[in-house]
Amino acid sequence: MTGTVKLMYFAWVREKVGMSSEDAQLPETAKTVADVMAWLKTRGPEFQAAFENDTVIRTAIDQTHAQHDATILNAREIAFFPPVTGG
Amino acid sequence: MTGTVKLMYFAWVREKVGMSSEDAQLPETAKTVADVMAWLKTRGPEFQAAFENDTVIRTAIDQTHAQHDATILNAREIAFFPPVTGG
Amino acid sequence: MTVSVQEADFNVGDETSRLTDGNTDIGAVVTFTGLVRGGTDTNPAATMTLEHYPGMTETELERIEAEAHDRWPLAATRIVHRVGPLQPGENIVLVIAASRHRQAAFEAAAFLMDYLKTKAPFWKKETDNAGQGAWVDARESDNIATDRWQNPSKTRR
Amino acid sequence: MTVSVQEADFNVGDETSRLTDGNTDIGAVVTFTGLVRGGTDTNPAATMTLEHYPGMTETELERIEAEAHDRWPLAATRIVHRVGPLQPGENIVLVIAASRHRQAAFEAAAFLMDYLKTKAPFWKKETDNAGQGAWVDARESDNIATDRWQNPSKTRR
Repeated sequence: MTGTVKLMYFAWVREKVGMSSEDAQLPETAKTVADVMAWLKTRGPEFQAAFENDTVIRTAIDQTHAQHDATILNAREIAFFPPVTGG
Repeated sequence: MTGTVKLMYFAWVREKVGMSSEDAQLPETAKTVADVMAWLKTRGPEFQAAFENDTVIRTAIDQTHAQHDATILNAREIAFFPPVTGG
Repeated sequence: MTVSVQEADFNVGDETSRLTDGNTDIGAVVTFTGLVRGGTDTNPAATMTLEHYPGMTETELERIEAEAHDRWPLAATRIVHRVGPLQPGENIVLVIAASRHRQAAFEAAAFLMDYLKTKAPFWKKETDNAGQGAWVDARESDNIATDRWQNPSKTRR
Repeated sequence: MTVSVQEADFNVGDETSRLTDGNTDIGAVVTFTGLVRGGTDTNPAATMTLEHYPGMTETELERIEAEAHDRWPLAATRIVHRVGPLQPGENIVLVIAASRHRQAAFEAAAFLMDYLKTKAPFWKKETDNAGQGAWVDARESDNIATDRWQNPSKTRR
């Protein structure tokens, strides 16, 4: 099962992609969070819409904030969401 | 009854002078708070002890903070106390 | 347990007592309560819905709390954040910082809120009376507020 | 009545609710509670007795409160200060500042405490277990804390 990772979507990213999470088989060429977002955009119009302006999207790897250039090596869970607005 | 003013003492000033308040007939030469303290010191050893180091003593005229050089003209109530320590 | 993410309301008095009862080393307690504001006449907010990232939220709040304890001499802290639908006037978030002296308590409470606002994975959606929903935008002022804690010489004791 | 000088205890939850209930313009409430700390092993403080200047105290607290409202956009404030004998762990003072946004609430609560500490006519006397009493000295750090609000360009909105 190597290569399978859980993808999580929150807030308007979740609404646009139409799901809150999925188990995905990432392409072997995807080494960073940015690579994953580039691949997600190819998966259909809803993903293209969600990740169109991908610089605003925040990401976390295994429940820790991560930059877009962070490596996804050994990642089990990658999350995509808008800037947080709690408090 | 002109010339009669209520003097109030708080905290260790009160303890040293041995009373919390009194109605006093101030000398006509007393024009400022400092003049009143100088006069109080002449009224006995307990007053001398209380006002010995009079620069640390804070004062209020008619329940408003006042400097030592403030005029006591028309004052009805003059209070003497250590720096405040509430809160 | 000093971090809670819950649908239920909280009471600032009860939460404060729980931190301070029996601890006579505490001289200062600062609490911050965030509430849902009503909208304007032209843009009434009927409901605020709080979404979060279960698991990461708690981890992130505990990390923020630990950082506050590293920076200030705190006797106790507490963070409660509500999730789910909330009406105007309802509590959203509670932060408490307790210390011997007031400066540490004030600074730590402000720090906790600034970091929570920019790091903890919560998202607010406003739904107006017509049922129209809109995700609340992040505020640049919150990032600026958080950045002020980055200069260690100014903030570390 | 937003200023109270009383022997009775207060409850921060009840006092907060009284300020915020029914006011959906409030988005942020900051409370400060000051408590009697226990002494050290070598210098245990058995009782703290609070003396004040009835009449002037209330006037001064109301003046401080009015100044906070001049400086920040506040929806509500509250000051409660206890007098008489108090044991370690007991509440001494409560300050609440409520506003639309958190920065005003935090700053106003800190301002109210700094001014109260240096302007309001209260005096603390500590009595140890042997019955020995000592008036608490004023702290220079409190004057410094108050002075920081003197620069209008930094503090006024």
